[in-house]
Amino acid sequence: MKRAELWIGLVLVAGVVALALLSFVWTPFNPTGVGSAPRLAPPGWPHVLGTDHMGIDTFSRILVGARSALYVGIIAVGIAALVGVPLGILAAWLPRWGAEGMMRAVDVAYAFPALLLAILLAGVFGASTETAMLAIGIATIPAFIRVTRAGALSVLASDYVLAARASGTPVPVIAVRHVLPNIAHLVGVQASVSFAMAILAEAALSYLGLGTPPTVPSWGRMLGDAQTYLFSHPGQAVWPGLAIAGAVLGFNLVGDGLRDFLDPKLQEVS
Amino acid sequence: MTALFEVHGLTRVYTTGRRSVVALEDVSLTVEPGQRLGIVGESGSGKSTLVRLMAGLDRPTSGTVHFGGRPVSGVPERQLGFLRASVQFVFQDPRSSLNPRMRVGDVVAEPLRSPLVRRELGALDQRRRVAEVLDAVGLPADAASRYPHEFSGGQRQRIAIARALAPSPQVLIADEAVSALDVSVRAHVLNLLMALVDDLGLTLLFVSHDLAVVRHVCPDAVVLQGGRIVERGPTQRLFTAPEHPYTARLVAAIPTFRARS
Amino acid sequence: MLARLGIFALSLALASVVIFVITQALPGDVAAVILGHGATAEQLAAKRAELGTDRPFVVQYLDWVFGMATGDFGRSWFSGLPVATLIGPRAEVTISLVVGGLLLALLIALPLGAVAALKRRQWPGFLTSTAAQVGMAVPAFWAGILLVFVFGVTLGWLPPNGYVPIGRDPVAWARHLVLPVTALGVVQAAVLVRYVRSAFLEVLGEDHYRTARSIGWTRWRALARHGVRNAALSLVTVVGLQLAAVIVGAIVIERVFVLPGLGSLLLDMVSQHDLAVVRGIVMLLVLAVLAINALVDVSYVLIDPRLRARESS
Amino acid sequence: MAKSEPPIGATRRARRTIGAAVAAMALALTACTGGGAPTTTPAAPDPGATATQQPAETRTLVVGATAEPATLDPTATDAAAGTQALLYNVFETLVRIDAEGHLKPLLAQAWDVSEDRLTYTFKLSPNARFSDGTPVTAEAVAANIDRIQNGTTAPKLKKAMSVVAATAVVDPTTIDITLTRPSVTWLFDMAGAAGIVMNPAGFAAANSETAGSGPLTLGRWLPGDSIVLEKNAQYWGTPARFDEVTFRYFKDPNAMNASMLSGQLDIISNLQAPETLAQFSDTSRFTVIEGSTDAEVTLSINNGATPEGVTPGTGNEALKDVRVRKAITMAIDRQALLDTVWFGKGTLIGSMSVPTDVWYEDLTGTHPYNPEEAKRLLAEAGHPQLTLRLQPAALPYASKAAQFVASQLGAVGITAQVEELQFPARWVDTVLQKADYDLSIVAHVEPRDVVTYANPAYYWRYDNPAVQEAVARADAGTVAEYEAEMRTASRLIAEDAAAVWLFALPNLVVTKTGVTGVPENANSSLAFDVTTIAKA
Amino acid sequence: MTSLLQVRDLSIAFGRKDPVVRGLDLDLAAGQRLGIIGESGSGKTVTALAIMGLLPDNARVTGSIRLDGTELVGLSDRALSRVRGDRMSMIFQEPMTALDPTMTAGRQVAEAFRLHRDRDAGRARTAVLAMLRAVGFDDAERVADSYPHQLSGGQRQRVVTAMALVNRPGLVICDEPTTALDVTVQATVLRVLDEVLEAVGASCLFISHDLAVVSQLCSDVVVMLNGRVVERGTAEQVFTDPRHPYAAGLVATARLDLLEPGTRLPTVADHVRVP
Repeated sequence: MKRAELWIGLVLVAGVVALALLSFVWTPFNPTGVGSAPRLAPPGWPHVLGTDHMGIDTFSRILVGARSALYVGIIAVGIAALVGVPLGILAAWLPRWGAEGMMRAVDVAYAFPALLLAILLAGVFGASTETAMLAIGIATIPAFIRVTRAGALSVLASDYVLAARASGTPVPVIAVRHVLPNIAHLVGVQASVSFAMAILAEAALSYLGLGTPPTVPSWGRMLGDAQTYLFSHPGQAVWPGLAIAGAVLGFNLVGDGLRDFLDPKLQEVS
Repeated sequence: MTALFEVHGLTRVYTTGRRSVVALEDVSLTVEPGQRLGIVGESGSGKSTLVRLMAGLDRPTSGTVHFGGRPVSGVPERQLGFLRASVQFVFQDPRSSLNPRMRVGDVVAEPLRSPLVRRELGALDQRRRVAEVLDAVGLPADAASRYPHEFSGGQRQRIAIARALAPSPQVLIADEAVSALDVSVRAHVLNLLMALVDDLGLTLLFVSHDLAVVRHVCPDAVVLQGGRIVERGPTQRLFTAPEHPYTARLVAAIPTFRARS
Repeated sequence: MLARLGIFALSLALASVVIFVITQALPGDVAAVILGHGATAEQLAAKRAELGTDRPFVVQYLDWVFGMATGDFGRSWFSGLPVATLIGPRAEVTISLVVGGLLLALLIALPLGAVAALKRRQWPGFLTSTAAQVGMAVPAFWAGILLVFVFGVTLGWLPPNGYVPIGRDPVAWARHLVLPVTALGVVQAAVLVRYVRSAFLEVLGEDHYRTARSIGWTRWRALARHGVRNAALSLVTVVGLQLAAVIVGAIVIERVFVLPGLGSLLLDMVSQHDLAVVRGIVMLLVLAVLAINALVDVSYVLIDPRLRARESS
Repeated sequence: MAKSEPPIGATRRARRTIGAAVAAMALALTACTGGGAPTTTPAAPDPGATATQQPAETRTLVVGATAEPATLDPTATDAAAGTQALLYNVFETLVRIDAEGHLKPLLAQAWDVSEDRLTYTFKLSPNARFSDGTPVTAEAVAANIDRIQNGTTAPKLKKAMSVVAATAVVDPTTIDITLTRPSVTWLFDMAGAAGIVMNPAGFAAANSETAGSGPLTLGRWLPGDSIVLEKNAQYWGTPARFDEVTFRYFKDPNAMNASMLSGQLDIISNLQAPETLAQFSDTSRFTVIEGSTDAEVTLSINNGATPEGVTPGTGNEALKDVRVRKAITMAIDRQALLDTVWFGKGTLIGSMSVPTDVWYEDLTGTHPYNPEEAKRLLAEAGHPQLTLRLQPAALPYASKAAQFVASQLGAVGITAQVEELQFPARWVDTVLQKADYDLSIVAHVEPRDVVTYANPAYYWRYDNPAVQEAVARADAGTVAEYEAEMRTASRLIAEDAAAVWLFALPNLVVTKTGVTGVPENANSSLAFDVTTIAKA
Repeated sequence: MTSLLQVRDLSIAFGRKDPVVRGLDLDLAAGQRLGIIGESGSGKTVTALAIMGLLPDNARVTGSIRLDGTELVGLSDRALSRVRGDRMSMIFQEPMTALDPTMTAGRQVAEAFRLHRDRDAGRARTAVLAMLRAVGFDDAERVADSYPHQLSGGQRQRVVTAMALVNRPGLVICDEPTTALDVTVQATVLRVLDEVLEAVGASCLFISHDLAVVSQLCSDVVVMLNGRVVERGTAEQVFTDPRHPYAAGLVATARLDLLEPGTRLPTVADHVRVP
């Protein structure tokens, strides 16, 4: 059952990546072109998934939307990982009082979920994709600090680290040669789950009008716009909704699959 | 000639919050070059703390450790090169003593790559040295390119020994090195250890809770209880005529073979 | 105990500084925004004096913090109303939504999580895990809108939005909260199921669970008698962490169901640039999260006797 | 909604933060909400019940709206939201504007103008009373005028009242107001927020309590959510038809539609999503009214003038060239834009005036849609390729229009970088105050706002002496001269392409069947006057 | 003699992997104590768990296990749970985690008693205190009211023993009960186990890798290798004259006391061509 989760997840994620790459090269119609096409058209030919309220081809926008979904995810998770992982290792290495102080800060940070931060930042720098990603990234740092510190603590307690210290291997080398490779899978799991959270957060932000500007096709924005026509043209909300759900499901399944796959303790439980 | 290790009044106290635990209390001992000394005690007796302090991996609360006449405790890591090159460890749990994500060749070569050790040993062909020590512990040369999880518990312990031998140390500290192994495998590893110590003239500190094994491996031994040395002397005498009541109880507790009806 | 109080106060102070700095950094002169176009210099100066935004940064911060300590969250820059009276009536809305959502989530997640853990290899376990995965993938506001569309408008069983205070008409209060609490609760349940499952899996792996089964308890009874309390420890932690997410989830749900809670007020105030109110709301939300997490730690001691020993010694 | 994700498999973590003392504080906070929590849905009939059936005792009216006021004092800020609910319902003015845009008596029974059109004499109706019973006297009117001129009121109202030289109380029911120069617009302004006669006793708490003389008084205000007005029992005029009138504010147009469809609302004052009109096609339950408003949706151009005393704007230099502005106008197919952005509802306009203005002239023909000509003009002006910042207000019509404009400008070689600005705060700060923009899109709801083109300090930074003279002559002249000069001004700015006037927002009103008397056009006083509304 | 426990042709495999136990036969008479010796991976623990019915649900068990005439293989979890703790019970290897940390020791022992014998709390308390005294606690009340983290490893193992024996089961299975304990503590726990088993008259399956410990408690012994029994007989016979080479190797390496210190240790390989 575990393998199935991982495979379905990988297929979905691969799908999203494929859509994104394809969008660089080709889209059936101009994704931002307000054309002469009929508005709010149902799926058919040539508009495979129909058109939106501006007469723009939905399928093209979904393609380009995949690109911005990955863009949001990569930058947000990137920020969180690049800041969170080193801090996590530091927290594991610090003596008791040092780690205590840092973990208190992490607790406070947890009280600032991504959306709250995004609302504040949108007020400061104006609503844009960048503020959304910055907010989501910063809000995800505590999760990476926690995961990394837990993993690093168990590695630092191992005999092979003691052996390394016994032969005088310097601390930074221990961190790179021993700690990082052995917590990589934990960080990988956290990254894929945070990726899913980032996509969801961007959708929520766009709904609140704090996410991406109108000209940049994003699934969250499409869902927000479609929501106005939910009663008159419910079909509009189906495609962006499915795209978001699919991508988020994909990344979560990969995260779960990786965790179960790599966590021996979970396997032989009676 | 001067003793290899000189330990005077070594004390180590661990404090968490308001409560503190005395792990080691006023321990003094000397270790001569080439000596095979058993350090016996039950869990919580302080034996592991003692050897870690002697190897400069932990700071004592009070007391001093000297190695080859040079001070170890309280000396900054940068200046411990002499100790790092000549004192090596073999630990208890084969599953945790090797980095699962490093090839065996790199694991064994790690001490050679440490800057402190390299300054002491000077240039040497690491690849050749790794092959040498792997052969010395009875493992095929191609083991270097494989990963630890491809080996059995006994083989992994051999790799740990190979790592310890790589910088050709003077002292080998075996901290419960065979306690986690099956009986059949334990014999092989002990034989290997004893043979290497003889051939290379190493000084051996053999830490164990199993008095029977210590009796077989080490001519002399010290008995630790609650962080203090309660008795020391030739292991054989400790068995036949223990002076301290705790040692007597320890010897008596070893299950002996007796046929039941 | 004293150490904990100190740490909590420290966390709170840290949070207040962060909030003040962020809201203070908002560009644009508030007086200009309020008075609008063509305000003369001295009119702007008079407005700034009235709002106190011309005072140095630290003085404003201290004035705000000490004010809060005495329950005075300052005054709204636009309407002049004290922030406390603005926030007061709305707290009931957000609390009803958050508590309702969290309770519903736990009500769904605990049994499903247990099933997902115990029947891990059979179809019920697989089904629950997949349902949880899908539940998490659906954006909460989309779920909310669908609920409004189906139950609010098409079937007309429940009011599509709006709020009636519990004091005024408990039945109407309940009817207005059914859809929003469901939207918030179901999505949170999907997240919690995965934690309940891994908490119970951890317990199933414990030796004392096996001991319980060896003295004659069936799988379910052993889990109930010995599993739940031990799992509670990690679950309580998760509830503490998840609370912040539920509060934020409430902000979106308040927008979809037009509930006059702290979330929708926060959104309005940010777009109106009324920082005094924004600061007050965010501080309150952060205070609630820190307080609940502190309660979580206290409950640790109640559940796990080992900690009780360390606390008292 | 971001579900912030704690670590996978949260292991047991012994954390040390205090609990008991804090728990008390958290509970105390919830205790203080004991006070009456907000009611957004008045005791309206159960939505299930049919819309027309009316509970006997309280006769209520529920109006759905979108822009809610930040303060209860309509004179405090520029925002038009304040007047929508309160003007004519709670606060009254000497004279009022009716649905057709004509001035009608209110607090003043009659008024006449001196020969030199400098002095106006108002006869107050003797039985006019404030809501607390005290009579509306000439002194009160004078006090209000003084407050507008010198109190902390919105600069726009101060400017409108700056033309008043002096006020003279002849007797308790008669007041003479002399102007520094004749001004037609002044009397129209007196019918709006500037002319509000507030009970002087209520000046201090104007922000949070209302002290007016209208048929309704303030019941409950839940900022950001709803305003409930109650019947003023001793109203001096014909009493209000309703015991309770509620204005409910919706950020999300979809939610407003849902409330209307489920019977919670009687009226949607301004439908923000014309495409959803189809949902109210069931004439047995709803009636749809399509009128017009004064709101001109403009693609504002930063013309780059830098009058002293105002922070200089950062408009692109190219925009100073009229050929570039003409090219921009010709690049946009305004009919297609209206059809796409606002579902074809609303009226095309060629200048800053709407059909209901008395001086209106159809100028939609100036610089018609002609992309080739636009490209030629751009090349001639030396800007074949041009990059401009387009910063619309983050409102439904503006962001959709921006998307459309950006794509059509792209066709003629102008790259538009779109960044939405949260409305009102960031748009006011960036565009209105600092003119830190090239192009922007927003609707201008104030009536007769062609005069803004005569003020170089206004955010379009447009300095055209000919327009300034025409507007000045209009204000000083007779009503006939006023109309002629305003028409000239409109024509001048159209030819000079000072901006691109996209369309005038329609007044889309949806009412429950049986609700009558809702004015078709949102009149220029920006008030949603409930006194004319009846409910069967 | 009718045997209390009869295991015939028992095979156990997990998922699609090859079987861990193959065609195992065992007999245990009432009151008899049988030692099962084997190294890690020999299948000794899996066999014990199979008898108790505590294997994970992806285990495939074939063959027959009859306890006092009742066939256990194929029995439902509900039916098996009535037998467990009443007619057979088990003591595990790791005392530090065997007890529920959130419940007092006394209450956990009482649970076993009240589940199968008598629900009354008063009588349960008396039985528990009696049992705790029987396993060597002279301060039974204090131990009953303390939480597991307040007891040492040896004390916890004796509490688990009390729990296993309070209902006087016919069969007690011990899976390396003293391996995790210090030598001195191991001696006392073994002595207590011996006395209590004698008093209750229960038969015992004692699993260990330590031949000396098995010789202390068991009259008969089997040696397991790769899921099969390779040697069977009285303790006396197997420890002095083992027939199977693997068994001989094991005995040789275990008898350190017969060796000259410092000499090469005999290894299993000496007796066995590598299997």
